[in-house]
Amino acid sequence: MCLYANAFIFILVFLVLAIALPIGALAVLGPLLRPNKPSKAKNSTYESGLEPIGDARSRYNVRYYLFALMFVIFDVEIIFLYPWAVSYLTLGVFGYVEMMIFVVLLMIGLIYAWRKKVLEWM
Amino acid sequence: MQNVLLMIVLIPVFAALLTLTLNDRAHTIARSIGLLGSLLSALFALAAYIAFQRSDAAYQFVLTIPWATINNAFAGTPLTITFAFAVDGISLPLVMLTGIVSVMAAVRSFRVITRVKAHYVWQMFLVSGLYGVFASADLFTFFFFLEMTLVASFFLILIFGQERRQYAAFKFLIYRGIASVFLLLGFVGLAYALASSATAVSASQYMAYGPNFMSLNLLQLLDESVKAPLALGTQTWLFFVFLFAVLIEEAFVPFHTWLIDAHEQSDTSTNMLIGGVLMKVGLYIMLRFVVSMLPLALAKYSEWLAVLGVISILYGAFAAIAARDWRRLIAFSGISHMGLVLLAIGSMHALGLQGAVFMLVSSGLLTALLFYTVGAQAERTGTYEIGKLGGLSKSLPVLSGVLLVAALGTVGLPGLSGFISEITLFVSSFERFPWVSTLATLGMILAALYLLYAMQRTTFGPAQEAAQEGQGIVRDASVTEAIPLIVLVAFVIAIGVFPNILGVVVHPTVQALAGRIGG
Amino acid sequence: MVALQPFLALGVILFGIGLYGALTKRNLIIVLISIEMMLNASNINLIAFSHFGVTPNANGQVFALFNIAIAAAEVAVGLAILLAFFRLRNSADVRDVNTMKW
Amino acid sequence: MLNWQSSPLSGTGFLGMVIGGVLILGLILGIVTYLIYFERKIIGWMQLRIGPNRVGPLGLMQSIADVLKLLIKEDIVPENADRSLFLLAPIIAFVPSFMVLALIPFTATHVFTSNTQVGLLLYLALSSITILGIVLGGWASNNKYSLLGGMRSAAQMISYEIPLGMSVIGVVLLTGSLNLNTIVVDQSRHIWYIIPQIVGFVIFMIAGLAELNRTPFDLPEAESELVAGYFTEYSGFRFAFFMLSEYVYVFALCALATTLFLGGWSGPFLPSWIWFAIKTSACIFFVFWVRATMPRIRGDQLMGFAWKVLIPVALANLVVTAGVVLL
Amino acid sequence: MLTFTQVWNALGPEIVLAIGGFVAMVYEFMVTGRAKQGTPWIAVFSVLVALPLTWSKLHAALATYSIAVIAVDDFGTIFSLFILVSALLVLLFAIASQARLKLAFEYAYLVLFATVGAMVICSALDLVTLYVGLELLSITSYVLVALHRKNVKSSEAGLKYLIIGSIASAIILYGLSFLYGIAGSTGLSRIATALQTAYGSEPGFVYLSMALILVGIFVKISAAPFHLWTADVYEGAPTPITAYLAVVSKGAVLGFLFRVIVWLFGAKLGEWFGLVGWIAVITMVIGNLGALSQRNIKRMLAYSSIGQAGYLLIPFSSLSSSTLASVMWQNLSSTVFYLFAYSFMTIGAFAVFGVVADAGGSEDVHAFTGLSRRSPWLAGMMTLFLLSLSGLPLTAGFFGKFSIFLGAIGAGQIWLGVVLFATSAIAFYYYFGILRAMYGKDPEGDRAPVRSSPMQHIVVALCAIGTLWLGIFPGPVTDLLSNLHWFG
Repeated sequence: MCLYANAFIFILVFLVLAIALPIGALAVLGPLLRPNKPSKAKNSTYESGLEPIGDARSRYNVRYYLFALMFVIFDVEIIFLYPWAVSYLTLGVFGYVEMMIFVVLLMIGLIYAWRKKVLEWM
Repeated sequence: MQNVLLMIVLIPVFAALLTLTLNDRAHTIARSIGLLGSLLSALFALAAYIAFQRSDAAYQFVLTIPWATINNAFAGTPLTITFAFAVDGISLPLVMLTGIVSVMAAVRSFRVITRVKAHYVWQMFLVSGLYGVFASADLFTFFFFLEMTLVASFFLILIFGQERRQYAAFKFLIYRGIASVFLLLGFVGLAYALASSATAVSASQYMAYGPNFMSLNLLQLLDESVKAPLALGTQTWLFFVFLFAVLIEEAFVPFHTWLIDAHEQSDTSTNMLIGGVLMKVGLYIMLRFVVSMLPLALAKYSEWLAVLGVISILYGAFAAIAARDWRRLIAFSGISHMGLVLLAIGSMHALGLQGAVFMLVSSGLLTALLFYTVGAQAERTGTYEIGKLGGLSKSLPVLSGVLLVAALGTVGLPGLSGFISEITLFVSSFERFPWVSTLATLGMILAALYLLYAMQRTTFGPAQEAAQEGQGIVRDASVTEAIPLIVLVAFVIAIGVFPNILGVVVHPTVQALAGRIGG
Repeated sequence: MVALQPFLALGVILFGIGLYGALTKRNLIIVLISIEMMLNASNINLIAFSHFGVTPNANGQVFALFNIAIAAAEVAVGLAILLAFFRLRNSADVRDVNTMKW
Repeated sequence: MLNWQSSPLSGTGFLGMVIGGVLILGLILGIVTYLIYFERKIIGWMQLRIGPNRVGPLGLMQSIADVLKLLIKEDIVPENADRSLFLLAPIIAFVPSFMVLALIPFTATHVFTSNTQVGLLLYLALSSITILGIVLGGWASNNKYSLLGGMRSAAQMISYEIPLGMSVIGVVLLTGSLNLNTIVVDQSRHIWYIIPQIVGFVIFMIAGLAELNRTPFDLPEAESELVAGYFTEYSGFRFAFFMLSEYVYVFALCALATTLFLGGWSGPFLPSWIWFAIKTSACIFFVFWVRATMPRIRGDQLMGFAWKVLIPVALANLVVTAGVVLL
Repeated sequence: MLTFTQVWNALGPEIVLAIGGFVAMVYEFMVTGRAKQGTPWIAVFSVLVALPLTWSKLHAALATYSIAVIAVDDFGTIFSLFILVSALLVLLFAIASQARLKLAFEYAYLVLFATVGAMVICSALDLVTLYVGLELLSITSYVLVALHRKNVKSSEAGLKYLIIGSIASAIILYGLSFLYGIAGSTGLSRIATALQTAYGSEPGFVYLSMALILVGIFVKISAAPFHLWTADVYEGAPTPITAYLAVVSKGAVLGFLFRVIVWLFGAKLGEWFGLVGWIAVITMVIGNLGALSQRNIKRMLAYSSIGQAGYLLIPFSSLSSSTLASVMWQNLSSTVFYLFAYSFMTIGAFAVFGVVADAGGSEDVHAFTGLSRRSPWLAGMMTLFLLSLSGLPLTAGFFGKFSIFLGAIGAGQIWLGVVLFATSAIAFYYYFGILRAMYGKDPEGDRAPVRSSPMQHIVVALCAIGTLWLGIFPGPVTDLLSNLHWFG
């Protein structure tokens, strides 16, 4: 194992701790401390005190999906900016121009969505 | 004279294109253009006949138009494809036949009253294709025109046929399509085999021909096949490929059903062209490619040809006896006669080959004549059924007389074209296959039986209902109708009486050809 | 190559699961996810090869990055088409993709 | 001996890691507890109230009491909920929030820091996992408010993640590294990046607030509209974990802002961790201040702001920064 | 470090197309109303600019222009020319159909982007470039297929194409990842070198990757038994897009096949290409038999295009029996020739079909009933395309098939040639079925000429000219093809 891996093992330690804490609190400590008296009313879905109407898992506005789609594209494209930014100083003018092309394309994509009224919420 | 063949082939195409531009209702103009086109082509064919060097066995009027080159076609050898035209003693008579029958068919087509324009367009294409097939001197050209006949006949049957025309047209298309595939395979195989064997023989030949060596040009191939004959193995498989194609093309048993359906469903002029000319193409292929370039295989399997021929002869004859419809009868009779030609080719003798060519021409004329007469009768009586016809000699003396001539000619009455064909043919086949030929003669006797019986039923005997009904007025052939009949009959008689008008042309070529197969 | 094999095995397993899911699952979203798994199996391969391969180099990682971008585009398009389909047929079930004969 | 930074991993090094992790965990629990207290106090003061003052001196024990109360409350799972997802969601939300702390360089010696080359990228990657927990929680509850809250927060968080990601690229450009520690060192040599990257900083803070679902971007849990948003159905300690992750993120985001723009632990005279604490506290104060001051904005304004303002501005910032760096 | 000049030299036409695509895109969303109709013309214009640029790259020196990831060789250039010509025809076709189909104008630049992808595939020298090009083509095609958002068939077709296509892409990618593993490089030439030794040392990986890539490619060019998606996708897609899929996608993936398989797995050609021969046979047979039972012309043409894919695989499988370079060049030129012929006749057939189907409101063969009486010109053109598709002489289809046939015979694969023409004979049946409808029957009901626009006639005429030109004067094209230095 090299030094390189150490940093990630440290993060793994955090992962284990982060899982251990909720498990400890919820699964081990919790049952000892908490009462557990379920009842019909208590377990019913909260709907401002009324009887729940219908199933909650209905269709929701298509806008959510559109934003999700936009996110998928833009988020991944941004990832490409990171390696570029890191090695920017060695790339020089070529890198600048290439990335400008990239950014312009991103902007075109954004304006496209804008003009096509994807960004209008509600 | 060099362009004469090109003219012959192109004139009908121009006529067709001209017709295409016409108004749908310009029936008379369409008819005139059709007739003129056919006539002009036929006249050029006549000119070719006159200008033909009688004593020369070689190809004449050679015209080569380079078309395309496929570099690296076979392992680095370029392949040249040309449009090449030429005729020799075998193909010239068939070109003449096409000319005669096409003009008569054009006249006959005057009777078509619906979709006249389309009829003439397709008919002209068919005629051009037929000319092209016989006049071509290049395998590609040949194949091209063969496909042209295929498409044109398909449409003629499809549009102008009887009730079951769609079925018949598609059957025609598929059968002949498959035949074309094998033909193409045979062609390419032939070109390839001749090229590769030649390189094996000597490099100098290869050098002499240069880049044009690998060619589909018939003249070069013939030349090559003489200089460097193919090995028997190669010849054998090529032979069978060709044979299979020919069996389908020529509707030999057991591939005959498409022809029967096609004839039964087509209209008269189409029948004349298909039965009279198109059905000769298969045997022409046999003469043209198999006899000349695959002699070893032919010698080895000539018995097969004889047997296949006799099967077709007898099957055709018996089926014709059973036929109740004139068109079926003529179709089966045609198959029977074509079997005779196969037998003659199998005899591997100059006389037999000459008989074969004669038979092709004679049978073409007679079949066209029969279809014409029968069609004309049916037009008046409304039926082709032999059983429903009768006593026509009184109401239709001219037609009945011509029918009689046609039947007698087919049977082989001396003085008519059938006789001279059959006699030459049988002479040589008896020499080689006595037993088989005896069976074949039985077929001819049967032919006399069914043809004369059917003719007698139709022409003489009591007048039947159908004949009486006949839309009330039964008129004999009008002048325009009679002209083709007279012309055809004249040719039948001319060949019967003066066989030399054909013989001088055919003889040298056939001699040369027979020289190759050791006849 | 000792360290390579586990990664390749992981790749094979992922690919297999993905292919199985893509071909058998009925929910179209799950099908899309399965396809993503197949793509990611390739990415695992590429990255494993780029680190443990015959000549370790960054090419594989670059390739994987490109794949990620492509996969994102594919999934975006896929979801968009699925959405259009869902709005017309009110279903995201493979069995409802049946207007035309299969 | 417990130092694992500069030598290959050994048993004791690993022990050091674990000790470090546990220390941070304890620390962060304490910090969060008092963050809540801090917030309530600050807002109270700003709104001329007193804030918590009953439990313990100055109400200092108030948050601890709240935590204990949550710990002994019944853990209710609604009947129609997707049980396993419902139970899992808070954990999914919490785990990344804690993991990102491993990346923050608290001190100059960064014993408690994973000094990795891709720290910034990892931070962004890990923090976006939390969205999953929130959406799953909202969906699994099978409650209309929860679902709507979950969807809203997902839409909001993914929208603002893009400007967030873009705003820090300016910093990366200036440093040429994704290593958070290098970024801090670079700042200590030159200048705090808040000066050249003031636009980036503003975008970062705005997008960060939105990522945290905090006022003025707290639509997903808008009490007046959606009861409690995605954790309407949660109770007891599961609810506590959602709260916990939210406050851990407040801390983590402020720590990141400090690291990226305010020079991190660097500073004269005082020990580095004190500088870090001061700067982070200032940031956190700013966050609470905003909450006390701003009204909640409308949903369409919220999304439009991210896509139509922040992203173009962030891109422009990027272009300008790159151009300047090139010169 | 690359210079801009190098990039321009290697990718000039692609860059032009991409810029054209983005200009069209910006134009499309910036203007409103009737002005939107200018969008496809921008696309047409950029293709027209790219065509001479590509043409000028023919016979270019490989070393001068190529960059690490893109080869400027005649193989790529000629395929690019094919792709550009087809894309141009499809664009014109789409413009002509616009009024009736109500296609979203997005198609204009999507077609351009797909075209860029297709061109990149054919000249890629690096796995990354190759895969990016492939996916650019595929993903835009998914969108194009589903362009009719309100139409269930279109959406379904898009979905189907997306799923099948993505699975195929994923399989190809998985295969490519092993290639990278074997060679430690993504450059095709490096991989080719590495593979020569890898056959001995790592046969498992080599064969695995080859099998995966082949399967993926077969799916993409809809070779049987991977063809099941084709008819549905083609039916559902808007007609111009169907033509695009049938021609450009197929052609580009064929380029992929040649470039990758022949380059990389050349050493094992003999062992494997017999299999491809079988695939070709199955494809020809299934495609043509499948077409027999179709009443919907679009589906029929889809099956026919499966059959055509089989024909196009023949030259590829003929490579097995000979290692002679000349055989390979011959097979390549016959493929390219056939592709050009295929492009003209297929797009032409789809164009006439589009006119007739739109006017009649039906995609059934009945829509063609009595066409020769209603619109003789359209009927004549359709006849020409169908005759060409069935491979009758003096049309492009014959010469294309004939040269493929020659290639097969020349390589000693006579049986492939026989199957080629035997299945063509089967094909007669369904092609002539349309002819029967057009000529053999009187129109049902409406006897007025089919409504059509001048633009539609121009597209049809262009395709007809191409078909006839290649059929009657194949000489110049075959000369051009035979003088190419395929791989530099």
